[in-house]
Formats: sequence, C-alpha cells, structure tokens
Amino acid sequence: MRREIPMIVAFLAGVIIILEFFVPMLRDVAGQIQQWYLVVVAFAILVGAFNLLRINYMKVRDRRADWPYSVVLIAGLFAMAIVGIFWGIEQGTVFDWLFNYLMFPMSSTMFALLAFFVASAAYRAFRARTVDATLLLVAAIIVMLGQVPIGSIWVPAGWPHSLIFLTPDWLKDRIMEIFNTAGQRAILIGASLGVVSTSLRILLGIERSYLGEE
Amino acid sequence: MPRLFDATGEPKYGELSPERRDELLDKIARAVVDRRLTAPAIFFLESTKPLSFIGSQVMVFFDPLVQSIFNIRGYDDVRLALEERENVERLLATIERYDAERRQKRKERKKSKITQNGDASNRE
Amino acid sequence: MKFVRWLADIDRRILFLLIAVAVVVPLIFPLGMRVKVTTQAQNIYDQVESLPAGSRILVSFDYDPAAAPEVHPMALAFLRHCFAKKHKVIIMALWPQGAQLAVSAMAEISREFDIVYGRDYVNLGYKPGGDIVIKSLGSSFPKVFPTDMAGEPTANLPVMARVRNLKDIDLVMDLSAGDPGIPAWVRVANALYQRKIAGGCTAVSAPQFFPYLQTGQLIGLLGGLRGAAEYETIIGYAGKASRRMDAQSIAHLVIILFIIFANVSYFILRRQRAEKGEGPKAGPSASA
Amino acid sequence: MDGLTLFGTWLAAILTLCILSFLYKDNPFYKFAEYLFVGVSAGFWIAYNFHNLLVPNLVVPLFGADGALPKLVEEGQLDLRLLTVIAGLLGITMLFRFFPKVAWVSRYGIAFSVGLGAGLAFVVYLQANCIYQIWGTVRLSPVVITESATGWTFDWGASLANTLLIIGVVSALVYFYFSKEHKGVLGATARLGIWFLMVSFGAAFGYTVMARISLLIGRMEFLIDDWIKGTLTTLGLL
Repeated sequence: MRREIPMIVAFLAGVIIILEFFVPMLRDVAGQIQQWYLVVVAFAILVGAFNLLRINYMKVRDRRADWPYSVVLIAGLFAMAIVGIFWGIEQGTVFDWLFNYLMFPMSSTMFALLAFFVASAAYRAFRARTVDATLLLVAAIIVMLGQVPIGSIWVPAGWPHSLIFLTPDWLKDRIMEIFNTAGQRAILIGASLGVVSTSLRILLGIERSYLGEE
Repeated sequence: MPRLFDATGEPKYGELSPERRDELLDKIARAVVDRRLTAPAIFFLESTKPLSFIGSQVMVFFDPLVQSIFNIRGYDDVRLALEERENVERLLATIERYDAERRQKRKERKKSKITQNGDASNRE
Repeated sequence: MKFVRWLADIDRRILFLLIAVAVVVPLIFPLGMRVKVTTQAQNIYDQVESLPAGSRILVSFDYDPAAAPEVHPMALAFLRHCFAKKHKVIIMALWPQGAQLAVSAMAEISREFDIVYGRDYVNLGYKPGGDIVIKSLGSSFPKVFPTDMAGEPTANLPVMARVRNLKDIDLVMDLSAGDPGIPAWVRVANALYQRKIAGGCTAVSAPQFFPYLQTGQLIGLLGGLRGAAEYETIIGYAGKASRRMDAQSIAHLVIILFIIFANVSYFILRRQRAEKGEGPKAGPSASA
Repeated sequence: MDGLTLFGTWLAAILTLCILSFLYKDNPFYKFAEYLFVGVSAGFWIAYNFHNLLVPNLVVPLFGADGALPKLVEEGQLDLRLLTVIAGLLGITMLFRFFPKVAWVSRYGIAFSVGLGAGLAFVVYLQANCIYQIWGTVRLSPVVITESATGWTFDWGASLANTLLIIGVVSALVYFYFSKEHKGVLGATARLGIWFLMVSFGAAFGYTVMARISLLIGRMEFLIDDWIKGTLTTLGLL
C-alpha cells in the first residue's frame, strides 16, 4: 500500500489536469490542486536547500578537502536567508543591498568569465577537420559577423539588391530562418515526444522510479 | 557525537575512485564521438569549464527531487566528478583522443577502399 | 615554422588578454555604430503600438543577474515604451532573482514617468513552479497572487481590478534566461490560452526559439544584447545596449581572428605531419 | 555616491576581481567567491520562498492576515480555506525524505507533484512542441507562386527556403532516431540530418559567443564606470 496509494494520487492529479480541458466541471478541482502544487514546490525548494546544507555540513564535519570554503557557503546561506526572512526583501532593505552588491556581481561575473573561455573554446573546437566541423565553423563565423554592426560596415550604401546574399546580415538571417529553424525544430519535436511518452508512462504507472526502492 | 540524519541515507560526497572516474568519462566520451558530436561537445565543455563546481552544487540542490523522480543511475558520480575541475579537462582529452582514433580508422578504411575499388564514393 | 607551433600551442592567457583589450578599449573610446532593426524586434514594437492606451501588458521577469547585461536593457526599453503609450504593466517573476531585478528596473523607470504604483503598474513578485504557475494564471490571478511582492492584497490594487485571468491580458512580454521562461509561456499561455507572447532573451537561448517564430507561437523576439540595442533604436532611446554594441563588434572580430589563426596553424602542421607520414593527432590546442 | 553605496561598490568590485582571478589560474580567492555565491543564492531562494510563497499562499489562507484560525463552518458554508491544509500536509511529507525509516511518506508529496506535472506536460508538450511544430512544417509548400500585376511568377527564393526547411526537419529527426552508423537511404538521410544540425549548432555557438561577450562588457562597464570613475568622482578627483 505504501506504493499503490501514491501511484493513485499521481494518476488522479495528472488525469484531472488533462480532463479539465474536456470536462468543465473539473475546472474548480483542477484550480484547487494547482494551488496545492505551488505549496508543495515551496517545500521541495526547502528540501533542496537542506540537502545542500547537509552535504556541506558533512564536508566540514569530516574535514574534507576544501572544508573551510564550505563554512563560507553555509554562512552565506544563513546570512541571506535570515536577513531576508526577518527584515523583508523589498527595495531599500538589507536583503536588497546584499543582492545588489554581493549576489549580483558574483552571479554576473561568474558568467562573464565564460567570455574568455568561449574564446579559447573557439580556438580549440572550431577546426575544419571534417565536413561536420567545417559547417559548424562557417555558420558560427557568419552569425558572429551578422550579429554586430561591424560585420556589414564594408557594405557600401548603393550595394545592388541582386548581390544582397553576399552580406553577413542577409546570410545570418537565412541561416537562422532555415537551417537553425529546421535543426531546432527537430530537437523540439524529438524532445517533446520523449516528454510526452515519459508523462504517459508515469500516469499509467509504468514508470515508477519516482516511488523509490521498496 | 550524535549525527544528523545519516542513519542509512547519507549522500555520497568526497572523491570518486580514479577507476570509476575514468570509466565514467570514457563512457561519456564514447557516446559523444559515436554520435559525431565532437565539435559541439568540445565547444560546450571548454567554454563552461569554470562553472563545473557550481554545476555540481546545482545538482546537489536538485538531487532529492531529480533522484526521487527519475532515479538516474550515475547522477551522484557525475556530480562528484564535476566537483573536481580537472575532470572537465580529462573528459575533453578523452573525447579528442577517441575522435582522432575515429578519423584515423576512417582514413584507413577509405585508403583500402580506394585500392580495392579505385574510387572514394563513400566520402563524408 | 616556430611561429606556427607557438600559435598552435598558444598560452590561453594570451587569448584572455586580447579579449579583455578588445572589450575595454571600445568602452573607453566608443565608435557609435548603429544596429539594423530586424522584423522580429519591429513586430514587438508594432504590437505595443497597436494596443489602445490602458491595455494590460504582463511582463514576466524570468532572468537573473547573470543574464542582466543582455536582458535588463530590454526590460528598461520595453517598460519605457509601455509607459509612454500609457499601458498598464503587471510585473511578475518565475525566477526569484527576476523579482528583485524588477524592483531595480522600476526604481529607475518610475523616476522618468508620471506613474503610480498600484494604479499604473504592480510587482506581484515570484512564484515557483513554471508551467503550473502559468496554467493557474489561466484560471485565476488572485488565487496565484493573493498579495503583491510586498504583501499588499492584490484586491486593493486598482491595476488588478479588471484582471481575473490570462484572458484579460492583452500582451505577454517574457524576459527570459532559460526555462521557465519563453518556452513555458509559449507552451502554456499560448498553446492553451491563445495569448500573444513576445519574448526577450539571452543570446544563448535565442536560436532555440526560431521555430516558435515561424509558427507564430511567438510574435517577436529580442535576442541578446543586439535585440536590446534594436529595441532601443526603435524607441529612439540611447541606452546601454546600443553603447555596448561597439565593444561587442570588436570582440567578435577578435574571436573570428582566433578561429582563422587556429585553422591556419592546424593545416600547416597537418601537412607537415602528412609529409613525415604520421597519422592525425588530437590536434593542437591552447594550453592552460 | 553616499558612503554605503561606495562601500557596496568596492565590495562588488573586490568580488568581481576575485572571480576574474581565475583567468590566471584556479586560486583560493576564486574558490571563496564560488562557495559564497552558491550559499548566498540558496539563502536568497529560501527568503523569497518564504515571503512570496509560504506566507501568501499557505499561512495567510490558513490563518488569515490576522492570524485567526479558520472555522470549519462559516455562515452555514464549509470553509474552503481548510482545503489549504491538504496542501500544507502534502508539502510537509516532502521533508520526510531525510529520515530513512519514514522516507516513504515523502512519496505522497512527490507523487502528487510528479503526477500533476506529467499531466500538464503531456498536454502542453504535445500541443506546443509537437503538433504545432509538425503543422508549421507540413503547411509549407515547396512550390511558392506569387501573383503580381504581370501575372503569376514562381518565387524560387521562398520555394527553396521551404523545401530546405522541410528536408532539414525530416532528416534531423531521422538522425535522432538512427544516430548510430547506418547504411543505405536511412544512413544517407541521417548524414544529411547531422549537417543541418551542425549548421544550427554553429549558429547557436555564434549566439553563445555573443552572449558571453555581452556579459563581460557588463562587468567591465561596472569596473570602469561605477567603481573607478564612481570612486574618483566621490573623492572629488574627477
């Protein structure tokens, strides 16, 4: 019973959401359980944060490599959470200040750092070794040129319309509208079929890994 | 000292054994090269190198959820592998090695075909 | 030959230095280049223009500081346009950091326009749950957002008076750095509730939304800093994005040069090896 | 700049430089910022979760803003607020995960959210990412003829674009399902598919380069304008 009842719960929750589109009577019920979902997600986030805390606590406890940094992580977590919960999160609060001067610079610099690595990655990956890699490289260069004003700066004002296909701007748009749309669409369709079949397997009780081991 | 919440379910942490690590990186590299995704994979891995630790911590955060929903085998190991930054470079090197092997094989096959049939129609 | 070898195994830190120079110099000495406006950006502008004054526009802040240099200028430009056209703006967030970024965006915008909180705009704050949050908005706003971000009951706010569910929203503008973001709004608000969705997103995610543009599931798209610069150009506001495009241009050129050098050295070395009768190697790479 | 802002700007600048120091090599300053960032982000999420979710969607509906307990029956009507209790209970079951002996209780919360998510995902993915995308492809005509004052003309540009798009989608899908090396028509189609995918990956990388550079520009702008120029202005040197 420890598995059957949760399975029934999953089935009912999912089916109500699907049937709601055909049975208007179910709309209120569906509306209600969606409210519950928000609350459950809130607890799920707490569980995640707690797991993070737990693993770092264990690192400190066992004095693993880099444990002093885990102390920093735990301190940061508590500081931000406590300041936010007790003194509020609106504009002008300590929380807002910490967001602006601590979290914002760190978050954005972490990703800004990738600018340098994207350069070395281009150096390492974009080699015309095979047809595959050559296509990748040429498309990337055209897009990079087409995206910035300097890419088309050499095109004179009176450029003939019949030769427009020679400008990076035009080429970039075609790559995006045709090749990129085709590739991304195939990915979208392929991935969505995966999601749809997994969802169906969950609802029908074929996929049960979410129930854990017995 | 009484321990917190670790009767049986203490999550894995620390380092992977070198054998397990190599096995994991090998498997990923093979999958990438077999699907001919070498160039995109190298670009992606090389360009996100500095974020591997943050990636591992995001995995820690979502671990209870993802694990309880999908029960992915090897999730913990990937997470642990990511905590060590050098492993990204190791994976890159493995992919590059397999890719070089693959190209070498193709070349040899092509050569033998040319000597047999006198043409190279099976071009890539 | 020595030079080619050096080029092939170049110390990565030299590349880093060149990138830094390529970015910093144009920031100090701007060139003032202008971007061309694409139809995807123009479509969003036209949509906002075509709505009668007082229309309700939902702006969802689904990004974080890591995406802010690209997406924040879009938020500012789009909000300016909305308030200039006297539309009512309802702000919400599917990312917690987005709610906080909306706070700073409105702190800047509210100084420029004669707008009052609660009457002309509202910040509803953050809700986790992605698709389900949007789905719930399809049936009821007040149930999902009983209060605004500061805890004020939404029933007391005039701007929310005529907003019962998504059907009362005239346009959704999603500022997105991933999922939940544009994909979630397209999946739920467009597919199930036929809302018009416009998007502004990081350049990383932009390519994946082109299929949605082709089917009209997305009416327009601002992709990355270029998209932000385009919107600034259309509304005639010289904002940060336009200024940053100069540095962007130079940095792109530098990276393209890297790619060319890497290939030249690769081919020279390969030919050399072939002459010596060696097989292909993993190839040269920038060393750490 | 007032004192607090100046202090904040310096703090932000120091943290920025700590992270950028990774470019030279991995070092304790970077590690410090990295761990601090993860901790602060998690704490940030917890605080938001509390103010924007637990309070307005759970505590207030249950107890009211005044903290009064809901009555079971109010004016002869069942008080619907009590239904929120179920939400709270489902949420609390999630916390049982950390106690191995009773971990099974967490299945209720998980099953509920997985089921609900699966139900919605089934509908929306099928509609938006599958049916609409297929429809968007099949409605394209490989032959586009436009009508003009001079009569009918064959629009070869649009025709070619449509044809390529259709071929691209089909062949890339074939690649996904038959990615291992294949011979014959299937193999050839899959090979064509990967070429389309390579061009779109290339485009995606072009965009990625753009995105990362933009972020760097944002940070450099901060260092130059806010930190250096801001400090000099505050000190009256500029």
